[in-house]
Order: sequence, then C-alpha cells, then structure tokens
Amino acid sequence: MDESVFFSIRLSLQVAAVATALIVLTGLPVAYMLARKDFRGREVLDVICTIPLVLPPTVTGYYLIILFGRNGFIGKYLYALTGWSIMFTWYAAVLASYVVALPLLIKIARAAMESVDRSLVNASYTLGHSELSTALRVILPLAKRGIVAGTVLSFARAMGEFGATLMLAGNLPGKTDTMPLAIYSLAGSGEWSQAHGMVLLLTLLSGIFLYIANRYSRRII
Amino acid sequence: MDESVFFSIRLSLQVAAVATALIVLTGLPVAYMLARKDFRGREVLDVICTIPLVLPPTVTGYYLIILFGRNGFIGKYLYALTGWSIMFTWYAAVLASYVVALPLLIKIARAAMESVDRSLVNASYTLGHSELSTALRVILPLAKRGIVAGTVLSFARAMGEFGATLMLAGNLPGKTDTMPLAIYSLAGSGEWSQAHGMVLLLTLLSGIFLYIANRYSRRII
Amino acid sequence: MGLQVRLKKKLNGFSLDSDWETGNELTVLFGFSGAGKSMTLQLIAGLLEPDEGRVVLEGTVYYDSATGVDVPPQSRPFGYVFQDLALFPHMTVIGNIIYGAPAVPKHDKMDRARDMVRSFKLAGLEDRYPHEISGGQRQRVAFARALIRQPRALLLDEPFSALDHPLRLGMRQFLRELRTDFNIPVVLVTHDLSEALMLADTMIVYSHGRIMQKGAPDAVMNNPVNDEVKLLVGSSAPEL
Amino acid sequence: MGLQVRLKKKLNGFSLDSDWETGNELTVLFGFSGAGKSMTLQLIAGLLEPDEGRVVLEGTVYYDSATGVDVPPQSRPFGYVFQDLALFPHMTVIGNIIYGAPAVPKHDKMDRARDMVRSFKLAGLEDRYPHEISGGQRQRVAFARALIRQPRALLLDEPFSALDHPLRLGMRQFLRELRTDFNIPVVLVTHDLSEALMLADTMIVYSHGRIMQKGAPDAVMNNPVNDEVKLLVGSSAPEL
Amino acid sequence: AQAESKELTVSAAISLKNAFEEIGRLYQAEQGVKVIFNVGASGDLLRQIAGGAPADVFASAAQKDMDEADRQGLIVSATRTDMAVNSVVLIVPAGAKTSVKSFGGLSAAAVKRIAIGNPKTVPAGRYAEEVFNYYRLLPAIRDKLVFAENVRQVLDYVSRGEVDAGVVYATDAAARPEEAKIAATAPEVSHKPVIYPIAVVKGTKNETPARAFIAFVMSPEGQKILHKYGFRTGK
Ligand SMILES: Nc1ncnc2c1ncn2[C@@H]1O[C@H](COP(=O)(O)OP(=O)(O)OP(=O)(O)O)[C@@H](O)[C@H]1O
Ligand SMILES: Nc1ncnc2c1ncn2[C@@H]1O[C@H](COP(=O)(O)OP(=O)(O)OP(=O)(O)O)[C@@H](O)[C@H]1O
Ligand SMILES: [Mg+2]
Ligand SMILES: [Mg+2]
Repeated sequence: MDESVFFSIRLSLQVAAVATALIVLTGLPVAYMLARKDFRGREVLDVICTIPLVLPPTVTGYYLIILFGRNGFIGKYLYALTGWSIMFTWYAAVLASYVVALPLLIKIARAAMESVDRSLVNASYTLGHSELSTALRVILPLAKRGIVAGTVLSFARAMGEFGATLMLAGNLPGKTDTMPLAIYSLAGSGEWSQAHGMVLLLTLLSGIFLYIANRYSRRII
Repeated sequence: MDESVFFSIRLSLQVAAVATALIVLTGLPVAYMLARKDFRGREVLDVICTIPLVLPPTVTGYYLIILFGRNGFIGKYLYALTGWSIMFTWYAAVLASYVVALPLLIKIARAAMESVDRSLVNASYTLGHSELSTALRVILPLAKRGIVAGTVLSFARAMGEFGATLMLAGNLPGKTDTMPLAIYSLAGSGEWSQAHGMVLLLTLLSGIFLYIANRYSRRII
Repeated sequence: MGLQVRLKKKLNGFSLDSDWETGNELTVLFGFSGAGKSMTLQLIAGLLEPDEGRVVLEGTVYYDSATGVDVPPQSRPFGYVFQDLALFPHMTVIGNIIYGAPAVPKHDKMDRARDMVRSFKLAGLEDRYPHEISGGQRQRVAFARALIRQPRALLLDEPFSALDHPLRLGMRQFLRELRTDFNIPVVLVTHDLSEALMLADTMIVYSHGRIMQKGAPDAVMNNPVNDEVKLLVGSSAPEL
Repeated sequence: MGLQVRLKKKLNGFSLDSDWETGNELTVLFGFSGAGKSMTLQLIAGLLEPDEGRVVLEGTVYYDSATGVDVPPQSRPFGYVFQDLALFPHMTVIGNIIYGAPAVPKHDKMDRARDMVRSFKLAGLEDRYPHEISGGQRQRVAFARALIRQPRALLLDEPFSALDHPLRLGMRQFLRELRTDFNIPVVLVTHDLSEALMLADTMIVYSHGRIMQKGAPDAVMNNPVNDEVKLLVGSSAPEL
Repeated sequence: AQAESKELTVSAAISLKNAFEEIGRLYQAEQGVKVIFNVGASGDLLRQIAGGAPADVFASAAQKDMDEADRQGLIVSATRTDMAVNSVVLIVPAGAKTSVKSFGGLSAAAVKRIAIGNPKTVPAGRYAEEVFNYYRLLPAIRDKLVFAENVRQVLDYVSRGEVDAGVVYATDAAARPEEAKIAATAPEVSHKPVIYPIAVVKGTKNETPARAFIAFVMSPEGQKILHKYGFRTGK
C-alpha cells in the first residue's frame, strides 16, 4: 500500500479517536446536566449544542478560524502567549471533528439518561451513594446503549469529518490529510480508481470499527 | 427580505421536513428490526446504515450521481421509462438529505428500542396485542425520547446538508438552492456580509425549530 | 376440558418438571420461594419456551413439543397478572385497563373499563399514572387489565399480596364470583395459606421444580405427604 | 431517642398528615391500601419533600421545614426496602448487595456480603441478575442490600409479602434478632396481621393519610377505636 | 419577452458567478430567456454533467475539465469557445508586517505559510505551482505550502492573516480589496494561460438559446462585463 495512504489512515484514526475521547469526556457531563438538572437556559444550551449539526461544515470551519485562527478572537491570545497556533496542525483536525461530532453524543446521551428509571436513582441515593457515584454506577450503565450509540456515531462522524477540517487544518500532505481529504483530492482530480479504493478502505475500516463497537457494546451490557 | 433568501428558507425547511418524514417512516421499521429481530447479517446491516456518516458528503454525492443520475445504474431505467431524472430537482436535495441523515435516526432509535423493558413487551403480548400493536403502542412510546432525539438530529442534519446536495441537486437559484447552498454561493463570490446574514438566519431558524421540538417532545412524554 | 399442562424446562441449573391438569376450577400453586411457580405460568402463557411439553386449553393445543405447535403469546387467550405487575408507565390507570381489551369493540371498551374500575375499587384514580398510585392500587390495576378482555383462563401470580385484609377478602369474594360467572380455569399462585384454603378447589404444592403433592386443600393440610409439605402448610394459625 | 416523625404532604388530591415517634423498637405501619404508608417512608427517607414537618433520628435533624434543614437522601442513614424493590438490573445479586455498602472498607465488604447471602438464603444465586431469580428471591436481595451498610434505622415496605410461610417465619425471627443486635428503630409496613402481632412493639394504623390508632398490637386488636380499624384487624383467623 | 417561458441552465465555475449574473440579466432582457446559474467547482460541475444533469451550457475555469468533457462526448465540440482569461496574482494580508513584494520574496524566512489551491483538484493551484517552478522557488518553499480546496479558501486564509501569502486569480483578489492586497502579478510566460472555455452541453433541448447565450458572452457587451470583473478579454 502507498505510504501516503497509510499515513492518511493512521491520521484519520488518530484524529477520530482523540476527538471521540474528548467528546465522551466532555459530552457526558453536559448530557448529564441537561438530563437531570433543572437550570435556567437548559433548553437553550441544548439547542446551542445542536447547532454545529445544522451549519454546513465549511461554515463551521470558517467560524472556527475566526475563533481559533492565529488572528482569531481566542487564537490571537494563544498566539501572543505561546507563539503557537492550532491552524494547519492535526490538532485543528481534532478540534474540527470535535465540534462537529459533539452534538451527536450530547443529544443521544441526554435522551438515554432521561430514560433511566427514577426509582433506581432513588434507590442508589438511599443506599448512601453520592450523586457522582450514582451517576457513574447507575445512570451511566443503564444509559449505556444510548451512550454507545452516541459514541459510535460521533466516531463515525469524526472519521468522515471533512469540511471543517479542510478549513481549519488545511490539507498538508503528510501532515493533516485525513482519509476524507485524501479521497476528496483523488476524486476531485479525476483519479477515480484510486478514489474508489480509498472510499472502499475508509468504508471497510469504519465498518470494522463500527462492527466491533456494536458487538462489544452488546456483550458488556 | 430578499425574495431569493425567502425562497431558500422555504426550500430548506421543505427539504428537511420531507426528508425527515421519510427518514422517520422508513428508519423506524429498520431500527425496530435491528433492535428486536435476530437475523443473519443484522450487525452488517447496522454498519451499512452507518456508512453514509463516514463518507465526506461530496463523495456520497458522487455515488448518488452514479446511482441516480440520468446515466446512473438506477437513474437510467427511470429516465428510459419516464423521461424524468431526479438530478437538479428539489427531490434530489431530499434524496441527498435522506441518505446522509438516515443513519442518525436508525442508530438512536435502535438503542432506545433495545432499552425498552422486555417484561412490558411480554405484558402487551399476553394481553392479546399483536407484534405491530405492541411496537406502536408500547415500544415506540417508551423509546420516545430516543426517537425524538434521533428525529431532531436528522432534521438538523438535513437542514445543514450541503455536500451531497450540491452534487445531486445542483445549486440552482430559485430551484434547488437551499440555505447551505445559498451560503456557499454567497461566500464563494465574496459576498461575506450577506453570507454571514444567511448563516445567522439558518442558525436562528434551526435554533427555534430545535427549541420547539425539545419543548414539545418534553411536554408530550 | 379445562387446562392440561406438561412442562419441562432447564434454566441455568434450575430444572422444572411439572405435569398437571385442572378443570374449570381454581387451582392454587403453592410452594417455596423459587420453586418454579412463576416459571410455570410463564411457560403456560408462552413467554418462555419449554424444552419439552404440552399446553392445552379447552381442547385447543397451544404448545406441543411433539408436533411442533407453538402459538405465540399474543394469540393465547390467558389473562395473566404478573408477579411484578408490568404496568405500562406511559399509560394512565384507565389507559392500562383499556389496553387489556384490544379485541373488544370500541363502544364496549369504555363500559367494561368502568366496570373494572368499580369492581377493583379504583374510582378516582383513572387518570393517574402507575407511579402516582400505591402498591396495592397498582396490583388491582394489573388484575383489571388482565381481566377486561374476558380471557378463557386466568393466571394469577400473587395478585393480592399487597392488599389490606378487608380488600383482600373482597377480592377473594370477587374472584369466586368471577369463577362461577365465567366458568374458566383459574391458576392462582399464593403464599397465603388462608387464601389457598378459602379459594382452592385443588392445591398443587411445588418444591424445587417438582410437584410434591396435589389435592383438595384440606386433604393437603391434613395429610402432607412429607416433611417439606408439612413445613409449608404446617403453621396456618397466627403464631406468637 | 429513636425516630420522631411529623409530616404533612398534599399530593394530587391525597393528603397525608401524620405525627408519631418511636424508640429503638419495631413499629408496624398498618392500614388500608393507599392509606399513605409508603408515602410516609418516602418522606422519611427524603425521596419526597414534605410540605411541612420534621424528621429526627437519634437527635439528628434530617428534615425540618421550620429551620429549613433538608438533608439529601444520600446522607440519611436509613436502610430502605422499597415496595417495588428497585433492584439494579445491571448488577448481579452479589453486586446489588455490595452496592448497598458504599462506605464499608473494601476487605470487609465481601465478608459482609457473604454473611448477607447466608442470612437471606441466597446461596447459589450470587451471580444471577435480578431478572433471573424468583420474586421472593428478589425481595430478599433488596432486604440484604438495605441492611449491609448497617443503617441506623430500617424502613421496610412489605419486605416479606412474596415469601413462603417457613421462609417468612425465618425472616421474622431474623428481624427480631437484628433488632436486639443493632438496637435501632425499625419501621415495618405490612398487610399481614399475624406478622404485625408477632413483630410489632407498637402498631400504627393508617387510614386516608391519617393515624387512626396507635398502641401495642394486642391493645389495637382488642380495642379498635372505630369501625374502620375494627374492619382492618377484625378477622385474623383464616376464614372459609 | 413573450411566448418563450424557456429557462436556460448554465453550469459555471464559481469564480464566474458575479460576472455571469450580470450578463444573464442583460441576456434575459434581450432574449426573453431566463438564465439559471448552477455555480460550483469546475470538477464537480463536470461530474454532474457526466451523471446526466440537465445543464445546457458549461463554463469551466480550466481547459482541463473542458477537455475531459469533450473527451467523454458531453459537449458539442463545435461550440467550444475561449471566452476570458484570468491572471494569477500573489496576495498578502492587507495589514501584513512581512513585506512580500514579489514571488521571489516568498523564500524569505519571515514567510512561514503560503496558501495555494490543491494542485490535484484546483486549477489555480496548478498555475501557482507552474509559477513557482518558473521562479525555481519550489524546493525552498515546499514546506510552507498549505493546500486549500478552492481559491476562495486561499482568499479566506490570506484575508484573516492565517497565512503570509497566497496565490489566487486577479478576479478573486478584486472581490476583497480591504483585506487582501495584490503583491505581484505573475507574468504570462510563467504559467499556461488561464483560459475560461465555454460550450453547449450535448443533448440539451435548449440548444438554440444555449448557442445564443455563448454568442452573447462573446459579444462586445458580454466581454465588457467580464472585463469589468477583472477578466482579460479579447486577444
Ligand atoms: N432466567 C433465569 N435464569 C436462571 N434461573 C432462573 C431464571 N428465572 C428463574 N430462575 C430460577 O428458577 C427458579 C424458579 O423461579 P420462579 O420465579 O418460578 O420461582 P417462584 O416459585 O415463582 O418463586 P417466588 O415464590 O419466590 O416468586 C428460581 O430458583 C430462580 O432462581
Ligand atoms: N405521585 C403521586 N401523585 C398523586 N397521588 C399519589 C402519588 N403517589 C401516591 N399517591 C396517592 O397517595 C396515596 C398513598 O399512597 P401510598 O403509596 O403511600 O399508599 P400505601 O399506604 O403504601 O398503600 P399500599 O398498601 O397499597 O401500598 C394513594 O392513594 C396514592 O394514590
Ligand atoms: Mg414467583
Ligand atoms: Mg405502599
């Protein structure tokens, strides 16, 4: 196999894995808040979390540049302090995937957590378990199917993330060209047989990943 | 407001609404099968349903052209029989949104349906309710939070669908230019202030829709 | 005719093997906790598949491992009150009850449901959801839901365990009337000896998945076949 | 010291108003189905907030509407057996029991859990999930789970309703020993008069959210204050 | 403008959008045929036509895509015409501190990042590469290159100051004079001419108005409009 193809595969998996890990880590607490806390602006927060799904990824990418670019609202302070900018690095691909795929996990995990039987949560409390312990050992496991589905979808979405990544991470061969970017390049330049091959590879690879995730999640329930 | 903006809004809502309706109608039975039937290739079907999420939408669009274009594998028979081709019609936008957003509903609804308490399903059967009646009156309502979340996500994804739509439906002002396409055209020709306005509009509109969906779904549970 | 039951089932170390029949009378399944009473009802209703056996009601075969007949639970005409009730949390009390009558014509449904509400003393609770009523009230809803479609046999898994004494007496009376009105086989699981004595035509004593003894309740009471049964039925009077 | 309870709560047309206290003894809440017994326990445990009232255990105030004290349920030291059990479906029998001892040191946990399994006759079922055991077995798991952390008071909502007679006797005996060993207040909801007579130091009779009578069980038995109570405790012998 | 309720669908490279919309208005006023523009990347437009999209006219930003269309028999070869020429320019952020004044200046150490279109997919990227080769810059700046997926993205990078310089068409640079300024224009000899070809799509039911539209683009009126938007016209 072509070395650059190999690089793209590795990069894609790496970006998707890191983004998904971050999504799970940060998304679950948000989903928990949305599901079980009653605070002002809860539904507004929910909507805000969903918005990146509505925007064409390229637009999301553009706004991310405005925020995190070297001269962006946040990015400029980062740059002033550290001389480092996220633009055109693989971290940018992670950021883009993160933003674009996060809504999936949050919405799904919220729905699953809301469906957990109230009386089991109460039972946990009366047994002396703190809210955190109850969240981790009762709500999370009982919402597991939803959380797994959300994680799988986020991972898939991150694997396929393209538009926003393109904007933020650029397409630096051997640096930030994830599989979707590579596919796009191949297809766009009419190298269809290679493009098909790459699509097949991405599909297969994702398929295997999704299949394992499905199987595994089923077994541990 | 500009008439063409108004048109884009109407078209986007129309496309997203029709696509979401089709997604719910066809996705729920598939989700039900995946959740409750044990058949060979079940997990493979699940994976196939998820694949469109992994592919860059433009690539999905290429493949849709290969399938449904006037010269496509399926499209050419359709054209031979009816003289009609889906390309460059708003139906194509619906088709593109449908394919791209369907996985969301299927995965989420499946997880929600699998979480429904087995003993309630059994209770329904012993009361003489058929499988269909049980599915509609017990499983569906009890999986509602998940189904609503899946529907909302699908709608949002359909509203924002861009890459595949561009390929299949073209970008015809007054015919197929949904809001994301209009944004693309505006940004592409440097009309940034208008593009920002349109993005704001899309965001607001989707936000309002999502908010209403959240509120409404919460009330009827 | 009545109900004929022959069932064998091995599950995870537990093995059930029971064989009995009953006419249009009330049979009490009595026995130790974990003896296989609920499992027997599940097998009859078709919620669990026997390894081997036969279920026949009024001459109709609903399950027969020999001929491969296996009618799905939704086509078996049993009214089943589950030990854990299994009320639908998204339906009100009246909604749950009406749901039990899928084949009853629309205009009849409401009338019957109102009858049920009256018989089971649930008036005023019609629009509550299951989590908004008491344990005993839930138990009555489950009973009403199983009864409204006028099943051709009743499977009752401890349907009175959460009721107060007067209510329990009333319900027993109701069940007796029901039996004479409908003339169907009733299988009742209970741990309450006085209940068994009062209601049973036949009493079947279960232990470890086997039938220890079968007979009229006072016959069982007075002549327990072994120490186990003696232990089980031995102390009916309140002891201090 | 013991447990002092004063509770007022209006919910959807039902109104509860009860006020009682008990020492380190066993108090039976007795009454009609839907009278407010389970609600009383929920209010004590902090799962429902009273409109007004006070909950004090061993001098510690857990709830007081006057001073605004409201300790969350996870910090109240009650062992609570729910009427509908509420076992965790994703944990095994032993997992459920161990989950009941969050503050117990690791090495103790397993020992205690094994004790519980023995006391509640659950040996052999340790690795089963709740849906793989019988109703009576589930009830015992719920009891064991509530007891393992050695709570400072017990709230038991019909914990024996699904047990066979010998087992019930054993459990009653176990509960009596428990009380002398631990010397804590125990509040027991039951519909079984013989159980109340055998176990109760004090019996509190509920009706429609109010306390009708309070006293030693035989005092209540022999001198019911009104017809309602008479009806409730009137017929303790098995009738035919 | 009566009787004919015909519509003409023109698939045009997105860089032609503004100019073509103006031409379309005039054409409609004169001929009474409504023109609808389907704008996108030339390659995507080609794929749509290959898939049977009902386009009547194809206007590409590069000969390559038109050649491909021709090869696949998708256009009426006889109608193929070169309608406009664009220039390749080097742009820098309007407020840039690094003073790049020529292509040669790109090799300076102060220039960290240079955005060009992806040479594989974006014609402007190929031209940029040719210019770099012409100046023998490529080895020195290869590691500074950022590939964008279209020219507009290059413009975005430059105008937001995310890169120090970028290569785009003169027409693009004209769209955002406040944010990106032209530092140098590549000499014509440094790259293949940037020619925009146009042709009638084969099999169209609107061949007559399609030909008329092309004629209108080639007319002095049409060429004047193209010129106004920064294209070079005439010979
Ligand atoms: N799914 C299962 N897997 C393994 N064992 C099971 C399963 N379901 C039930 N059992 C076992 O089968 C035996 C019989 O269970 P069953 O529920 O029929 O008891 P029961 O007679 O109804 O008892 P109880 O009076 O306590 O309700 C029990 O020992 C139980 O542990
Ligand atoms: N969430 C609620 N909303 C409205 N009413 C409720 C709610 N929960 C309980 N009730 C009502 O309050 C009354 C007392 O309920 P509770 O569960 O305390 O009864 P109980 O004495 O435990 O009865 P049982 O012996 O049947 O379990 C009942 O009439 C019930 O219908
Ligand atoms: Mg049982
Ligand atoms: Mg109760």
